[in-house]
Amino acid sequence: MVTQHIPMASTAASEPTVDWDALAARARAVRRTKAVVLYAFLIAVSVPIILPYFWLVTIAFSAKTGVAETAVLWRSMAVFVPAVVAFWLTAALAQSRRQLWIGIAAVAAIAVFAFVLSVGPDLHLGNFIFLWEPDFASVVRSRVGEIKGAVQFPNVWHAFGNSILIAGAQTAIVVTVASLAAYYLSRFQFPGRSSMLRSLLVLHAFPVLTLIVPMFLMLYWIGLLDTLYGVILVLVAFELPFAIFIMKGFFDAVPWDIEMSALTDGASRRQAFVSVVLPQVRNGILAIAVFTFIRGWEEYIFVFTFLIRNSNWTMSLYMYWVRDDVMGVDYGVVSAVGVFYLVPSLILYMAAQRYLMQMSIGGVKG
Amino acid sequence: MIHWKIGTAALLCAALAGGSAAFLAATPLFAQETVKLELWSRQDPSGPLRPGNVIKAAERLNKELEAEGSPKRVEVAVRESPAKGFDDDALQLLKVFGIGEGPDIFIAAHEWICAFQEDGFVLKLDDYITKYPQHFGTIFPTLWPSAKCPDGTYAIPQDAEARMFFYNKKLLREAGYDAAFVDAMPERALSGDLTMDEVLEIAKQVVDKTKAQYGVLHRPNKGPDYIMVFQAYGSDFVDPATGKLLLERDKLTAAFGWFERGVKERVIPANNTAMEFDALRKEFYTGNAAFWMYGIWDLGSVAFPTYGLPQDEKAFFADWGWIAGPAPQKGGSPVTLTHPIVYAIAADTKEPELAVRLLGHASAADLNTDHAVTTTHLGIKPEQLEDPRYAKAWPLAKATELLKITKFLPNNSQFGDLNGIIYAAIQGIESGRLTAEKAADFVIEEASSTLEDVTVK
Amino acid sequence: MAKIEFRNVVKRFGAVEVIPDMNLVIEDGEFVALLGPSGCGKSTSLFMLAGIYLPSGGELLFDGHIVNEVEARDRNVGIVFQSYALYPHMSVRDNILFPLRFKKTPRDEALAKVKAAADLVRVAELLDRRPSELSGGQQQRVALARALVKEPQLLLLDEPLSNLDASLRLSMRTEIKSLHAQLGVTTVLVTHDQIEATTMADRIICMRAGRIEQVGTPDDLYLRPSSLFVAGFIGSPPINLIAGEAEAGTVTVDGARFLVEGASGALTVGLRPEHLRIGDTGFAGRIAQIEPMGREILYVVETGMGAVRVLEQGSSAGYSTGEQVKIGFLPENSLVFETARQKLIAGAHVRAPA
Amino acid sequence: MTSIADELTIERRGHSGSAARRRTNFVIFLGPAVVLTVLFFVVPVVIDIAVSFTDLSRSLRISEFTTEQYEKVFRTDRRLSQVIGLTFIYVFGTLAIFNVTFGLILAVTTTAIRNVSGSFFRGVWLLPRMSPSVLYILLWLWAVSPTEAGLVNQVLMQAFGLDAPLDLLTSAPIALIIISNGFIGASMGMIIFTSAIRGIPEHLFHAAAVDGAGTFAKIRFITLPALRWPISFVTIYQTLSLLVSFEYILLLTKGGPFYDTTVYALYVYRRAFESGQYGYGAALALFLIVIGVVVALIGWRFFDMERLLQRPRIEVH
Repeated sequence: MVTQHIPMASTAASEPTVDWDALAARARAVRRTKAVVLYAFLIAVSVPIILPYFWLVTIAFSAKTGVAETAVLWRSMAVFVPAVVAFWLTAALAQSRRQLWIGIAAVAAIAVFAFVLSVGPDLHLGNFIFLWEPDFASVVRSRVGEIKGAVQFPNVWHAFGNSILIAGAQTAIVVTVASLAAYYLSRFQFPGRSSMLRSLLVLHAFPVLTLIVPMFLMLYWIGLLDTLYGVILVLVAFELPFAIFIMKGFFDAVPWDIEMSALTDGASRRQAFVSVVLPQVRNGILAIAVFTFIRGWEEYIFVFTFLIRNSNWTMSLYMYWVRDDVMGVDYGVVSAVGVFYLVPSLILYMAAQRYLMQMSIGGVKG
Repeated sequence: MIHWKIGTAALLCAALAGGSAAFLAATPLFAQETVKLELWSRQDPSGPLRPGNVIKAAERLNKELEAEGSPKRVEVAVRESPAKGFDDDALQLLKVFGIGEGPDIFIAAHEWICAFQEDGFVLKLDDYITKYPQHFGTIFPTLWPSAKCPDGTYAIPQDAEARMFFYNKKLLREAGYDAAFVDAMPERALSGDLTMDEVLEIAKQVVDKTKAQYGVLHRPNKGPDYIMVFQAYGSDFVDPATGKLLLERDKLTAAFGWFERGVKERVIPANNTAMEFDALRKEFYTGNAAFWMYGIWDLGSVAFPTYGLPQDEKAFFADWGWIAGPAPQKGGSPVTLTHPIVYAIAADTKEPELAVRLLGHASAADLNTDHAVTTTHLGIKPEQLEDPRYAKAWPLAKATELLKITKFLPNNSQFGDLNGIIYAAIQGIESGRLTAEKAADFVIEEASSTLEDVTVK
Repeated sequence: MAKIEFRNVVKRFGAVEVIPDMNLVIEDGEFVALLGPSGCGKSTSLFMLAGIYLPSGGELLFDGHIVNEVEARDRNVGIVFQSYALYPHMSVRDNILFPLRFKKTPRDEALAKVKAAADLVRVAELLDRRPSELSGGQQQRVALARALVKEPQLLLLDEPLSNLDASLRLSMRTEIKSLHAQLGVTTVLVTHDQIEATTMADRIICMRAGRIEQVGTPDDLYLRPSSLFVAGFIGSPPINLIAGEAEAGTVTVDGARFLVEGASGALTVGLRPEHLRIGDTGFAGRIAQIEPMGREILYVVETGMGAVRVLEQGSSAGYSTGEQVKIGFLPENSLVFETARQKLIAGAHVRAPA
Repeated sequence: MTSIADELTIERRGHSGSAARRRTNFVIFLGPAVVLTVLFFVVPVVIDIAVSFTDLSRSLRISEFTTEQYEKVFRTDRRLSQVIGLTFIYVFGTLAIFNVTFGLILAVTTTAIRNVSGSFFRGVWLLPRMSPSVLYILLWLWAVSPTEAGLVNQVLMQAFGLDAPLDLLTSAPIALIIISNGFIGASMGMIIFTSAIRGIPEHLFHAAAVDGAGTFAKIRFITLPALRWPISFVTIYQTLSLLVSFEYILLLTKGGPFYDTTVYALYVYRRAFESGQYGYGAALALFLIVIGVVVALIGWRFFDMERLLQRPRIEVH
């Protein structure tokens, strides 16, 4: 059947003998070097990120008024770094689940002990005074403290509630509206579909932050200036293009068969969307929900511009205000507020991290 | 005293007249009417009693109204703005007034008042001030210019302070200056004998001969203090004849030259404007800098509580002190700057009379003293000087000496913008991006292209 | 070409041991098939040969040298994946050329080799196309050409035919076999399809749960399956397995009885459908179902010991559903397994009662 | 014979029914997004255009309609050329170093190691994006504080024996804004590239390994071609983001020292908000919008974004 001349069979015999041991040694070396280089690189680039956060937490729990104690940072790092390395080694060397847990428990116990021993006496919760003492500035700064109620910080919980409200409402609206629009863009043929998608990108080119004055005027005309609703709606509009883009990618990836079978089973496309397609894009919804929430949680410039009264203060304004320097910065309290401000983001982020990694700009492969 | 009685009698008469008029008009006598007055205040820990005193004043005014038999009662609602500084706050408030959502009363930095006046947002007060001498009659006459626009008075000074060069006597002595020289510096500055360049020279000695790292430090953001230097070198920024902004290239260059020399001599750090406010203070109060150009309130709010400087007058002056802004050359005039915050009333408030009376009570000597002694600001009335609390706060009494030579920022509606340009130029000089000449050019160029009616000489 | 040897090879993924202990020798130039159900470790073994997975223990030898840690690219193996794994953004030519890139073959020579390889698998006219423009069969050929162009000492085929339709599968089977005959390269085929294995390979390694159940020629596996598993896996339609208890030379299964030679205790009797004959003798049953299969007919016969499959030659059915019949077989065609160990009892036979 | 006519009417009725459904679907699915976007996104742009032809002052008063603002933009504003140059450096610097390149490096390296460790490092790099901007920049300010207490200086002075503290805010402000934005920008690329790399069939890597490709050849011949589309997307999308956003710069350097870190968008903000020249700010903003839209459309064409639209395989509505 196949009668061509085949070069490979003939040349194969003349191949030089292979030094397999040398190859194996080289492979071993390459593999090791690669692992070392990779980990070294990743550790090196990650330290600059971890360190400031660690510093923040350290200061929040240790600093005395006005003076950041750097020694505490380095001493706790001296415990923290070996502990992390030990955890890593335990995880890598453990042969069984039981060994792993025992190892981790042992390392944790030693680390806690060392931590208490080295920095324990320096730790205190005093910087978190703002949580239970709304007039904390008066307490912290004794001179002003002679007249209570003089400093007008809004209650942190009030700001906290406002931020939760803004971020939460914004997330709910963005997720709903973006899912609807993205589904339609992904799955329906309609005139102007292409230009609609293009305008999403064009919208992203609008410098929202420089349009604050027109937005200010518009919010005033529709009566939403100095209300949380105004800020929420502006933020929603701002986040929508990105959320639609991402959600469209997720919808693109849903197999058509699923939807087709729903249609043949008697569902309308709207019903198919709700009952069959939406559950398929759960990860996408989680991802944009997290990003949108964080966006609302951190918003600073809009709330600063559109919320005129401090009954509408958010955590970002609170944070920015606390670190204001007119009366002297108290690093301890600022850090404590920072930690308090960071915690909700972190919790959300830890819970959703694996979904965030599945974000793709779908549509085409290759 | 007699004065006071006549006032009271007049008030009583007026109240009676008002009361009977109301009665005659057949309005139910005891139906109270609550007048809600909105007060716009920047959320500001450096002066929490500025709005606080207005709230307290409402109680007094209401008692007074009750005594008069007036059915009206005042209620103050504070609108606190989250703006970062007085400039941001003023711009925000202008917008809010622009859309007709303005408050009845507001607190502002004095140099902004004419911006409100130009757009007709603020009430002219001259008549009221004469009408209520019991409230406003004793306010230091020197403070009133800060509340004036070309055609009249539009605000009521709320406080005053003094800006100066603090200095570390210990460091100066370490650098080889004898105690007598060091202690005489305030006197010499006031008499015009100490010059701006001598300050740089002393600072240089300190940097060279002691462990201290810095010579002169100043605030790291836009603000009034460094304008002192420009005033020392003769820039007043406003043409007294026309009230328009005035930029004089030579005088600007001379002032910028001082900064340039300071940086060149490594006395002013090149990164002064990049440092955190608190870091700067820390450098000075922990003995790492010779001079700190700032205001008197820093003692009460930071130096004593945070860095533990001696609160006893004698102990303080043993190692620390301050001088007025020195003269540009020997025999010239020294300067100091005060930057009053003012109360003002919206032009469209429904109850201007009540608003004025409210502010009158808020300006009462005892309330103002509360503000003064808790935040180390200077009072506005001579009565306050007799208050034992005020007397106890020796930095205030001491700083009041400087008021004799004090200057203000010009009350020009565009000065806030100009100040921003000047600050940028200082940053440009210190970070080595501009020379003194270039900085002057920059200020003139920027100001002429973005501001209106700028006279350049 | 190469002789391949697994010596006590172990492969673990985390805590899961996929291959506990593998020992196998593949002779130079041989064509062997790794056969087993999915998840039995056959692809894992193949990937270890390719250098994609590293053995967790034991030794893997090429021509007597340990290659455990040698990188894939140094092993000179060609591999065809189940999905073909053609590089989607490259033309067919570039796909085939790809391995030569790293051999630093001069351009002209490389192109000549690509041409030859393409001719060999008859895709020469497709060289400028993209993989997405090819049919499944064409892709398969391109993948084969890519594997062969580097003149590998070992050719690995991972379920290469499973994505083709039935007729294409048949012709590719022949072609791959003849390619092997032509090139003489040691070839390892991984498949779960026993027909593929028996038709193509010289030897079959039947695997189950990471262990080698039996190694042998297709005949060995068919005629002398060493275990119940192999017996059940090889042969289509599958073997009839009847469990019973042997006592005094007689196996009793539910109602029916067999005479047994050379074994006792709990036994499982294996009877291949094609070895059973419907006739006058043997055990009784009733035809429950008839499945014509072209040249043969499969009868499912309901008997006292359950349903028994019988494969009869001929294209038309000689019996009809519901008919009472007797089923007979030659004793030497019967297989007897020890139920407990599931192993073949060599030399044991059963005989249907007369 | 009548049946044909019947069928026709049925079909027609069916069509009009489906047209109504089509309209309703359009309103239900796209309506909210369109309304919100137009109201809070497009309307402000229209207002901005209107404002740019006025002398809207800081008290939001308009006294005249004028083209003076545009004259200022093109004639008298000497800062502008410097600002545009800086914007160029900032956008392309951040994009080239962090958002694309470093994002790619992170995605490739973290997918090359064990998954647990990989997600740990990815988690670390997501941290800046997850932190509120005010806090993130506060950490930066503390870190680069020019005194010995600044974290960078602590490390450099104690671990590397530096003599005097560095002042990065003054000496390397542009690098600083690029890095601080890049730390955040890299994570977006990292996420998208990671998920794209995971989408590459594993067999391709195996095939390449057997074919003789080393690590870098695998990246070049397998990973990068598969990432062409995500890279295009990240490039164009992040170019636009960087072009129009300035929040971090505002919080970190306020555009200083001097005008050294005032990128175009921040320049607009400084003009409009530090000096209340809203009319001029609007004209400058409009100019930026035009640039952004042009970049967006070029990117659309250049990267063939049209491919994002597959033809729907279900035709009914």
